[in-house]
Amino acid sequence: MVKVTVWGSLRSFTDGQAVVEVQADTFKSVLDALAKDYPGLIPQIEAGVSLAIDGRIYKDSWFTPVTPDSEVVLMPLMQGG
Amino acid sequence: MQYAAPETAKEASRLLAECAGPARVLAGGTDLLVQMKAGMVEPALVVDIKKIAGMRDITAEDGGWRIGAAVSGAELGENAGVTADWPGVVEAFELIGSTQVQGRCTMAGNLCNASPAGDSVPAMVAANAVARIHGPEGVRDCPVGDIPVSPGKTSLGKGEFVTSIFLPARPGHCGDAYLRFIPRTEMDIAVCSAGVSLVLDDNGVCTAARVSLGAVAPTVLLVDAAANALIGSKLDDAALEACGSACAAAATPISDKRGTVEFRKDVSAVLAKRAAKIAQQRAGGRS
Amino acid sequence: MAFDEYQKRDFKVIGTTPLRPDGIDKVTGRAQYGADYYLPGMLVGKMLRSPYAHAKIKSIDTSAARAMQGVKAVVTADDFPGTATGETLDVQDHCLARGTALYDGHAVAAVAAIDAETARQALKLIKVDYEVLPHVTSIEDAVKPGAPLVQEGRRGRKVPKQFSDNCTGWCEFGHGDLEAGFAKADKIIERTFKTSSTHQGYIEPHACLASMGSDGRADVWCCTQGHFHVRNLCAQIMDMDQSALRVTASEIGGGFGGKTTVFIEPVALLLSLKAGHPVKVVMSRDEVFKASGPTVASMTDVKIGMTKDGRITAADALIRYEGGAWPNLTIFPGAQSAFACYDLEAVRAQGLNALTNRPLQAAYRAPGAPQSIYAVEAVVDELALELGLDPIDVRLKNAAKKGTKSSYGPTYDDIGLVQLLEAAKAHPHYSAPLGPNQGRGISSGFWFNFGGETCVSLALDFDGSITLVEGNPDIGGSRASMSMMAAEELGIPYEKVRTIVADTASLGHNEVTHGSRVTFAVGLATIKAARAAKTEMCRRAAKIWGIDEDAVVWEDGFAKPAGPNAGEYEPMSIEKIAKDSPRTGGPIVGHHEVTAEGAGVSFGVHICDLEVDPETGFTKILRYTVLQDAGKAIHPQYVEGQLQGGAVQGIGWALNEEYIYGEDGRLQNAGFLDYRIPVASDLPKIDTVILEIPNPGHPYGVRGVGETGIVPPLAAISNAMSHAIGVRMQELPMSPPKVLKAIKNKG
Amino acid sequence: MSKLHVTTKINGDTVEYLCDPQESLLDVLRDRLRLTGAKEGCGSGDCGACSVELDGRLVCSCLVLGVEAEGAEINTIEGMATGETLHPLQRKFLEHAALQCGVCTPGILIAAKNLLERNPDPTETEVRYWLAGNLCRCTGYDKIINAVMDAAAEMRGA
Repeated sequence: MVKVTVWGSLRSFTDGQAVVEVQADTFKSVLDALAKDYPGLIPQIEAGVSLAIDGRIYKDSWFTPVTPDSEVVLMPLMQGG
Repeated sequence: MQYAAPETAKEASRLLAECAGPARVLAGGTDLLVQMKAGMVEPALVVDIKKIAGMRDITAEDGGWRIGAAVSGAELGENAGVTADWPGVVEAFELIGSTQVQGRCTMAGNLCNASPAGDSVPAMVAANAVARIHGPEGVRDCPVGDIPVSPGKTSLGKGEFVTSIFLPARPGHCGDAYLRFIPRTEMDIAVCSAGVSLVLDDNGVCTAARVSLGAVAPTVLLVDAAANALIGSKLDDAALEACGSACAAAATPISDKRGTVEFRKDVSAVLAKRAAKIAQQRAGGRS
Repeated sequence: MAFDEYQKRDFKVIGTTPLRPDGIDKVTGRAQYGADYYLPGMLVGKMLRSPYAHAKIKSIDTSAARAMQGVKAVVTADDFPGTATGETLDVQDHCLARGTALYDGHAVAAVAAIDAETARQALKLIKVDYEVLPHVTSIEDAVKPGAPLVQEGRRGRKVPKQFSDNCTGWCEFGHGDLEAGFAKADKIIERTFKTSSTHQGYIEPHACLASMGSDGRADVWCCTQGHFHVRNLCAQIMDMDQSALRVTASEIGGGFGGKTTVFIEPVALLLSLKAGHPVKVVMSRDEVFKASGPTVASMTDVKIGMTKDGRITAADALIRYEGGAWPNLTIFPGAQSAFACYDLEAVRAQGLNALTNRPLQAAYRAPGAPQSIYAVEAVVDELALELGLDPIDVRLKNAAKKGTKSSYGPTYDDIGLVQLLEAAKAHPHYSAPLGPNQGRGISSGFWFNFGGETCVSLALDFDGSITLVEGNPDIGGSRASMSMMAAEELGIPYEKVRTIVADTASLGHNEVTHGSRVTFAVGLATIKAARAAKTEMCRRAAKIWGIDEDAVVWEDGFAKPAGPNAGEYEPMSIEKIAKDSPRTGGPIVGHHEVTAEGAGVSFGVHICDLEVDPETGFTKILRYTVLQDAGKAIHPQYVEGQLQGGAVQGIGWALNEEYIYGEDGRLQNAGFLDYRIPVASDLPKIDTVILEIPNPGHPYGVRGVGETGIVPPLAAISNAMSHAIGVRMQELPMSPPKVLKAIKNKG
Repeated sequence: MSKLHVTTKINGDTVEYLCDPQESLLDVLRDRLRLTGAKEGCGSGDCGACSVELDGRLVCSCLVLGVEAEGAEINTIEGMATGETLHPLQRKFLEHAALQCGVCTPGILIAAKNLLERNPDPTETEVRYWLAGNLCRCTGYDKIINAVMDAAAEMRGA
């Protein structure tokens, strides 16, 4: 199981939990599991999210491996200037 | 739009008088072309005066200087005679725009654009300069302060245009100075400004003074009360303070994107005091 | 996907300062920028723009304009295919109003004519029937319930009740127990800060030349930070296949985030299609200020608790951004970066985005970070002052470092903030004496940086020189940096590599030049492409020598036999391999395509000294020092350039730059006279200190440096001002009227 | 309204063109003569990117009418190098990385050249005030000032 931290304003869609556990082993399977277990997150996931895995921010890279002891943080899509 | 470049003042004033639509004089063009590009004015005729004899001359006359209407800021700044006699007028003229604008802009253009914030106008008013005007009825002279009437409007009649500015002779210990406030160090239009011209006697007492303010009224303000506060004094702190408060009282500024009423009143007083001190130093150094 | 681990090495080319390949053209005037393209039969396109901040367009009568001699096409939004949806439809509407004019200067129609004068006259013949509606341009008004509504149906899902329907976005980041944290504090300060909208201020107005045929194929030449993005946006708006549209990026006259989208390209394409001729559209400076993408304005409440000895116990912020008549996402990075410089047990950053009757905000160098970090750094500075502590010591005591859980979620890896703060404290500037009316301020700053889609092709020409083809417009010298990385990797001189920026028909998609990503991501791809070429060159040498491929290594521009049974062979030069390549299998090209990940964050610390004239409120910057972590400075001069340029933009933002709207919602200062960017005589030298804490995610340790430089100046200057005049300034810009008023009110 | 015929000298070459009376010299240089080195950054004399020399004076070509160039001598960036030999200022700008995007560079080079012809040994402050009319948004001006001072020293044979 992988522990995923969601940011403050999404916690209303994860029954108030800051950290949720999902069954996943890649970037994409984390998002698919989140969508299945917490449908309230679907609009945000579809609008685009990044995942910070062990301090590195990944943008939509489906096959990035995720292990049970990875720190996984859901983050908004990155934009720059 | 028609463009004409007559070779005599008579021809120029005839063209201007006979033009049915809006007509503009082109000397430096650094205001006119900006206004044309922004669509603020669409002249039917532009009369370029740079080919008229004398327009680009700086000549000594009656102890003072006659400066042609097409003399640029850069050219005037390089004239040792005028710079020595009227440092305040020259420094005011040289504050207009950038180095590039200085290569083109003229005092007559700055005057006739009639912007309350025109940099050379307060200094010229303090210097009691006189504009020479050519028109259908011939030539006349007029104090520069009487030409701007309101923002963008002058007292010139149809067919009239300024052909030169005369800076009078400078008696004994005299000095002038001009300061303006801008938020940067260059490239801005004065938020407010002050020009001071004064004469000292042999023991440093101010015997004559003119204090003028820019950008604090529809046209340049000549503040007699401020001048009187200096006359008879050695410009001690009390005199300077009185001069400053007279300026703040006389100023009737507006609040706009460049400054507030309160700021312009306060700072025009500060500038008048500082300009007076510079004029005093310059006067002290002259005999 | 293996991570591109950083390996320590001593560099031969990296770290030197060669001349940029685009230099000669730029100093001789030959370089072609957006407005420097001409085509046979070219027409001039111009937009008719709304004089109202908010007005319904009841009707547009273009008949007189169409009938005018020399006019070849007149279009409105109805002429678009109408297939764009979602964010792309917002972009299209921003380019050409659809039913409603939403900001002063919003284009409502466009003409193409044989010359500029005819186009100008034709615009005057277009009659638009406007129904003026109530407008709102300030953040304070836009969020209040009952505020004039900019657009229907845009309220954000999570926006709390107390905010108006103009509010499209709400987010919250942070962790820990705020209440418990504030309870432990000896001193709590809570303040509200405001910043005005500013513009990127690039000197080159937007310009493009579009040529579209009735067969649906088209070409666009334009100044842009991302021509692939321009292509994809225009293709969606014009209902074309992406491959049917080729976009060529001209040299770009500055962008800073403001040229990362489209404002005129779709309209130029539409005009070209209707007129059957190429159409050139060039914005005037007035149009750039009114109708491109200035920054968000902000209003931020910050509350921070601190113990007597300077430890932050809790930090909370409510950050409100307004950024134009369509939703934008700048509030997300804004809220995330607010407390990113700090190691906090209890932190919360709430962010809100509101619509206003202003153009759609585009990014401006670390979008969102300057405004929120300004407010935080100002409160930290005030707390240090109140508690009698040194501002750098307080920041050191709370600085984020390796292992810190960031305020936006992930735990930091190797980061350089502590080293930067220590370097700032040790810098002679920090201890230099100050005179009367003078003040010193410091601030830290942060930006994410990121990777994104990148494609590079590296061809070995037959004489052994290299043509490197990449797809990211180069503003700050990145072509030189790419040539340097290729030369380093191949072991050949810098001069042997020519880097060019190719059009969208020559490479796979490349993410826009933004997010300080180019040196990182395109550099990464360049190194991988060079390695691919090396592998192939070693393979060719092995075949020529008849030995095993794995027994050949690449060193300093030569293939060399290596390993126990490799045998004795003369090292084979790159020139030889190149010359023989037609006969050993064909031309050799290394290429690499990737969505690059692993961009490291970049921190900065700035020190600013200034002097205030107490009688006029005039502020002069006396001394300025920028310290920033570059991971590895590929071309040190260009890194310095980013630091100096960012700092000066920050100085303008703090002192004099702002969008000034009248009561009528119209922009009052749409020009460089009254939108005051710093000029040469305003400034001292900008001293720079580059630290190199390698980014583990890049082979050479590179971190992006392009954006962080603009973040610290806002607070550094505001803090310096507050010490100089003894009054805490809480609004930007600190223009002289506001400064003088603050001094007078101090009593 | 009919166009006006103008004969002038640009970078030493006699040039003739037709232009509208209200057309600026900048538009003539760029759109009629394809000398696109001078850039329009603002069209109001506030940015300096269109700087040229007119009869030896540094001016904004957007604030001069094309017709006013009759009989004048104009120098643009395209005339600053001599064949393949760059002017010292051009060389120093490259060596000091005194440009990033480069759109302000032509105007600044012309302005700096005009300065050094008048004042071969300017102070830093004099350089900064002379160049105040040339806006640059990328560099923060630092390296530009260094390049001008360095070129001045070389040209003085210092």
